[in-house]
Amino acid sequence: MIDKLKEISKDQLLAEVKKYADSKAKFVTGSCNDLGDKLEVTYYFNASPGMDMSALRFVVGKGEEVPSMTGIYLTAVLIENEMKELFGLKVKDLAIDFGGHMMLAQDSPVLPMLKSEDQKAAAQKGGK
Amino acid sequence: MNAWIIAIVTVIVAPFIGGFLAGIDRRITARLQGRFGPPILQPFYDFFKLLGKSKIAASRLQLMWIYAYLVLMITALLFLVLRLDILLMMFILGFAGVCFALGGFSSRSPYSHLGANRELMQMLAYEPVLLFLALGVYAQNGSFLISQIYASPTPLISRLWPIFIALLVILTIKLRKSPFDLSTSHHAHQELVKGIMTEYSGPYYALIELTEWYEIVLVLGIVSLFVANPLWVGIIIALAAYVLELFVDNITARMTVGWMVRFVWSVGVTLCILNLIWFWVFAAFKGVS
Amino acid sequence: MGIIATSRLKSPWIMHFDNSSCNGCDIEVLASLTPLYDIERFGIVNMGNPKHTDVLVVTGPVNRRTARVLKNLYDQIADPKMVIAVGTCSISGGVFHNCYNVLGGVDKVVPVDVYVPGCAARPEAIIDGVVMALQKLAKLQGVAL
Amino acid sequence: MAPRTITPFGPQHPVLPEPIQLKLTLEDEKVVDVLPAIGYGHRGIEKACELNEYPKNIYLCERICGICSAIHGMTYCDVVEKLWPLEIPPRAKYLRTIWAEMSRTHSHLLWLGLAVDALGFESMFMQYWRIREKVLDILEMTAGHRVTQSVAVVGGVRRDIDDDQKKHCIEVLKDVRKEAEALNNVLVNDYTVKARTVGKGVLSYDQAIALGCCGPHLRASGVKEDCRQLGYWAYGDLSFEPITAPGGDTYSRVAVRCGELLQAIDLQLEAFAKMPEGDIAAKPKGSPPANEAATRIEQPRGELFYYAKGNGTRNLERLRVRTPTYANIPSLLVMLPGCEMADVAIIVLSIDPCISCTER
Amino acid sequence: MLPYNWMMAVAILLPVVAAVLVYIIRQYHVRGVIVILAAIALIVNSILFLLHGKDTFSPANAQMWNMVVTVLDYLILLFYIYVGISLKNWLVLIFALTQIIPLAWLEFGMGGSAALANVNPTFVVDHLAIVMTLVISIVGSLICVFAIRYMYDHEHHQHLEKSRQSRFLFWLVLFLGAMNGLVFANNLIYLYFFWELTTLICFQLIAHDLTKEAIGNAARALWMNSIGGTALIIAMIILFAKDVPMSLNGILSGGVASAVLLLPVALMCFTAMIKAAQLPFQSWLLGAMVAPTPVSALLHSSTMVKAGVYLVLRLAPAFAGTRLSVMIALVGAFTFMAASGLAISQTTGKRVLAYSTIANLGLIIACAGINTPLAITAAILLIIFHAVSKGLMFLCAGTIEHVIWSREIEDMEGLAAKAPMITTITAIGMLSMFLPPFGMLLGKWMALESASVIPLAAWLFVIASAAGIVFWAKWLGRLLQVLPKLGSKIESLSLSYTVPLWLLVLGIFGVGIGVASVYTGLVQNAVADVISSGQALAVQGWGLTVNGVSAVSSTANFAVGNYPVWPLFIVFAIAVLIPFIFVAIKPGELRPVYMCGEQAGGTDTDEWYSTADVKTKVQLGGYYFQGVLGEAALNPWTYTLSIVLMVIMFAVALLAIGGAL
Repeated sequence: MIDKLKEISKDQLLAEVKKYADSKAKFVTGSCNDLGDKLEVTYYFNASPGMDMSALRFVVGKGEEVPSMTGIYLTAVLIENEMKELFGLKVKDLAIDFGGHMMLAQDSPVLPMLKSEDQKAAAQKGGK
Repeated sequence: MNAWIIAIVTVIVAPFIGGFLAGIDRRITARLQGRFGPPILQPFYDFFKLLGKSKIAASRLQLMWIYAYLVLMITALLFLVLRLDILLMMFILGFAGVCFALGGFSSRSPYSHLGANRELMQMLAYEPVLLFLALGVYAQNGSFLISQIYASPTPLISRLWPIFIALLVILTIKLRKSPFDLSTSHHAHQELVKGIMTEYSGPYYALIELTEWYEIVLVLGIVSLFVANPLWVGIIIALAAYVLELFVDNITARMTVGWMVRFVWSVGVTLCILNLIWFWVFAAFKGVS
Repeated sequence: MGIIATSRLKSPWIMHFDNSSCNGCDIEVLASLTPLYDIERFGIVNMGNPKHTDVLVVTGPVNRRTARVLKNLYDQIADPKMVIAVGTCSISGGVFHNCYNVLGGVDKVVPVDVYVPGCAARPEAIIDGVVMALQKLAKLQGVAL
Repeated sequence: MAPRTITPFGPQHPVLPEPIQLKLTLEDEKVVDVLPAIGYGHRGIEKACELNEYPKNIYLCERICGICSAIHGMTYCDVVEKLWPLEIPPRAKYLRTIWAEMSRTHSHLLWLGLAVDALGFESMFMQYWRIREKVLDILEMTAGHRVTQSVAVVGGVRRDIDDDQKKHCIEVLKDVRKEAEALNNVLVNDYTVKARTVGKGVLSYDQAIALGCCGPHLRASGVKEDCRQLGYWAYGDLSFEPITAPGGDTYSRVAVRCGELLQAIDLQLEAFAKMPEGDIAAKPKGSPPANEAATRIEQPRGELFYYAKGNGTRNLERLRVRTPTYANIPSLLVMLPGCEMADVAIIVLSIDPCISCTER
Repeated sequence: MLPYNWMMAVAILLPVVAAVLVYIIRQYHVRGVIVILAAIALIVNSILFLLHGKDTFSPANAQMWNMVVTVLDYLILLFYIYVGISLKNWLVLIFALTQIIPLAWLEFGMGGSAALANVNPTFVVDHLAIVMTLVISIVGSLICVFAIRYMYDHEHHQHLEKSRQSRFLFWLVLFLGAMNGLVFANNLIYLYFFWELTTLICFQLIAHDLTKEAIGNAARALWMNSIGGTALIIAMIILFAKDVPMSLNGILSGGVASAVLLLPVALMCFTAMIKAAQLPFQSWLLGAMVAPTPVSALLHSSTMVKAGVYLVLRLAPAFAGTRLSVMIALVGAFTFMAASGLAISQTTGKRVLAYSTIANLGLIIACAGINTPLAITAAILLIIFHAVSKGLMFLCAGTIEHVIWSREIEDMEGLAAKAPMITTITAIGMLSMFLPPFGMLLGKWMALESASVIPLAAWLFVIASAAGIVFWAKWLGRLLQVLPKLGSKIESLSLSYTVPLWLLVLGIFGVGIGVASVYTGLVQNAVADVISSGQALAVQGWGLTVNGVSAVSSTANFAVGNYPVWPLFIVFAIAVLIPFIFVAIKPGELRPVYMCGEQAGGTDTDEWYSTADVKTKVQLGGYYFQGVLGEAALNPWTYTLSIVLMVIMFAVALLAIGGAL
């Protein structure tokens, strides 16, 4: 269970993030999960100063474009680039775009964090 | 004929003295840092090892400047031991520095380029003090010839002690010691890697080491001029100054180029000018009375 | 040549390059400079610049980006040169052997003379590695260490 | 416009122990623009963690970073324990706290050494690392290894500290504290160090929050924020108050870490005194359930964030690690422009970068 | 040997004839031949002057020549008024009127024309004048030869429809005649005429390209030098009022005793300082940089500005031992320091050269102010060395400009690969400007050794000298910065470029190595013409020795300093020339430079992998410190201080008069 998790749609994202920015919250990080045909993106924020963390979550299809929050929180540039190159999340209007080669070199595997068939099968088996 | 013998002996013996001093430097530094340190002869091992490395260069022109650096440094040292004109010696030392900087400029390496620029800033800082020293020598002896310093019964330090202090400040720059190890440093943990020496490797780097040994002897020789009569006192003072520099090296962080120029110009140059003003006023009074 | 060969054994300057290691071995390489181990006793100095290096000390597994850097640095070192792979990862990839961005050990990219195992390799082992490299060099040159 | 220099700084650079590159644009000596390039330390550990069974991941996570390796291991265990959830025994909490603070002690000594070395203050670097060896010795004595301690297991810790060891540890820690205090006094009062750090790389209170900084870096900008305030493990029982400094400059960051170094030793001494007897580990039952959890632990460099998702198998569905350096790197974009080339090294080091952490 | 009046005619009138010819004949080759022939004639003629030695000359029909000079004077001034009105530049107009009205008043109101007509001799050719005419004829002529091809390329690059090369060469060649006249003139009205003629030609040459900037800068040069002209006329009025003979000889024979003379002398020195672009009047010379490079070369090396230092040197006996002398030394020394400091922040090659010229002229004027035999020797040697080196430097700058079509120092990066020959020549020129064993350094060394008379000047020298090293070495480094693969193909340049260049290089080495002969054969006599007391420099063995009186021992012939000329050249050969020939060209094993392990490719690339594996070109900018040393930052200070110094200079002259009365 993630505490104080708010599920939103990707269109609400910027408005919600703006609220955090207005309340001077700190951006903690984001994470991405491969749900098969969809990607689940979660952003974590912290009400600074203090240790009160809350989260925003949205789920998008693998081909869908997602707005970038780097216009509001520049610091999200690393995580958004990372999700873009490791998961194939289509983030548009990035403040600094590393063009898919922030972490990965030219000859690295493409979208390496997506689940392989083996992994999917193993997870299915465990679920049962 | 005598001058030839002195010159040849100097060219042969000076690097041994310089290398030996460098070895002592490393040992004392290590002890100051709570370490045991390398053998005293370590600089010589380094030197010969470098001679045996393959000859790699980043640019053909850079080699020429490093030879020039060595030759001019030896020339400056010969001016000292042959007791010639001290002002001209400072100019030749300046030429040597320019050659070193040009060596740094002559490859398209950002680090050696930045180091060379810093070397020029260092020259901007120390060159006035060296020239003021020459003017001070003239103010006291009425001559720019080093032979007159040896002939004079009054040691320079008795009336030129402010310039002596300024010289100690720039000694730190010349010996490339902290806080002024800016254009390059003896241990490559600075922001410019090895600075101006970054692109020199193998035998060419050995040439720089050799030049530095000559330079150590030269700058300590300049320090020893302050008590040239008897010379052994001057040599002791020079060695003491060397050890002092080692201590300063170990109790300070590296400063920035801008700070160095401001410091040397405000403290060093002011001391020199005050010293010369004192001579001037003194001469004026003597003229009146 | 004799004095040069002897001097080579007494003055190995090292450069450390961290491929994509976990920092464990890197810090141990640095630690070997410090008072307790004092690597400079053997004339070993950390130069940090390939142009002044005799012994390249490599830590960590080679990943797809550092492979290029490692090759470049190795090419800039003047002969004779030795390479020491410090730590399990730099020998074989270690725990990272099956990570997608890891190529494997250092010897996939540059020839390695001495392997120093350990996770992380201890400073004593690193110093020992350098000495072994020197022994190898001495053998090649046919002089006694 | 004055002519400019554009130069790489890294990946191999003597002041950077780890591979990261900064593309610097200089005007004279002044930095006018900077663009960090990362990816030299990316291995793909998050993916590897999905492929391994969950107990094995401890060893992998410990090798995310070799400096705070013990804390990575413990944080991983902590987040996996939260999936069940699984409560660990009180003594294990204290032991984890002690090892975490011991790691912090050696890490801060290491950083102080590297920082003064970047300032060209070699003799002080040697002194900090000399006393660091003493801390490494007690780490080795208690955990079995100087660097990768491997003390955590899911459910508690792997080994205990007995009374003899405890006595020795306390002795050494007191000794280290005395020496560190003396060195810190020299460091924060030294003219040259002050000249090089005061007012360099300033990050204001608001900027620090807006850029999502964390750890000593954040606290040096005056933000009182420390994960240990959450009271995880034994921190709730210990008298802990975050150390902050108002300046937001490099000097403040040095001062905060000097303070935290002593504080870490104090916390260990306090924890040794309060440590209860009892078991050191609880046994986890079965596989981590299909649940998700996030945890935040204060690492020497700042807030370490772990997110784990289980799927009922012995493999984790997803493990996400966000290390403090990952959060602190963007602040370089603010701190570096306008500084001098000479200050680049110390400003970069002032966030205490751990690239292998960042890129996993 | 030619009769003396023919020699005078060749020196002054031949350039006029040649100028008219090149103006009429519009064929490139014929015009070139005329320029070359005139150049040869002038050079030979100047050597004849040297052989002939000291003499005086008055033209046969003095009446007619006086009339011609007077008419031309007023024509020039009327032209200034025309320029002022047509450009709507009121400064030009005002300072033209301040010349023409007092001049008319002096000649016709006060009746000065009779006194001026009675001056005998009209021309005095002493050794100082011979030195000057040698410099003007040799260096100046080489620059004219260079200009033949330069202007062709210049216009080719500009895509001009109608060639204006004839007009350019007309003024350029005419300049040499005006300068020769100026240095020979003894009669003050002749001096004034040639003085104004150089100002006029300078205006025409700066404005040559007819851009807005060129015309504006030309106008500035005009009004600034008109201030000088005004001061000269006022000086003449005062002299006339005091019944001093209206000639340089008259002023000098008055001697130091008559303190009344100090004010006109100060005014004439002021005139000279404006012409020598001393602070705060440096901006006209900096503005002159917009002109085609041969103009700069001519203005900076052998003509125009040298007229200024010549006049100060010429007047040196008139102010010897006074406080005015001290002030002149300080104005010069201050200019030397400030201009050297400002040069550090300059990004354009020609502006660096301009500041360096201003600085060196300051040094020469300071030497004249120091006014000891050694200092005067230094000044005259510096005039020679500076003319050769700076002439070469500007020709190099022009050639480089035509190779890369840019004047920016940063663009000269890697020139050694593109154009090895011109780079080598430029490097020699630069080395000769500030390093031993070359003449400029010898001059600086002598200046410092003599400066102890005025300690403040010596301190300014020291600081300037340090700044000089920085800006020269910085630029030189930029030129030599190359990729490992050095271009082996030597560029082909027109003979019109290369012949003057190589001759000047030869000149640098020639006067450098043979400085002892130059001194004994030429400079020694010139010094004796200026200052008769004592001989400070002696040729001894392979070097030069400075003699003086010791404070320590009372030996009569006591050495103050020693400059081993030939040993230094041998060292230079060992250090730079021999390695350049053998080592630097010998192929070594080349490896790419250190770029933190990210260099992209082999030795022939200067790219590196940056963020996201993108290839990025390394860019290497120099240090300029425009925030600290830039014109915007320093000028308020330098202007204030230099104006204060000038005011004090006049104040001491007036006080001296007060004391005398």
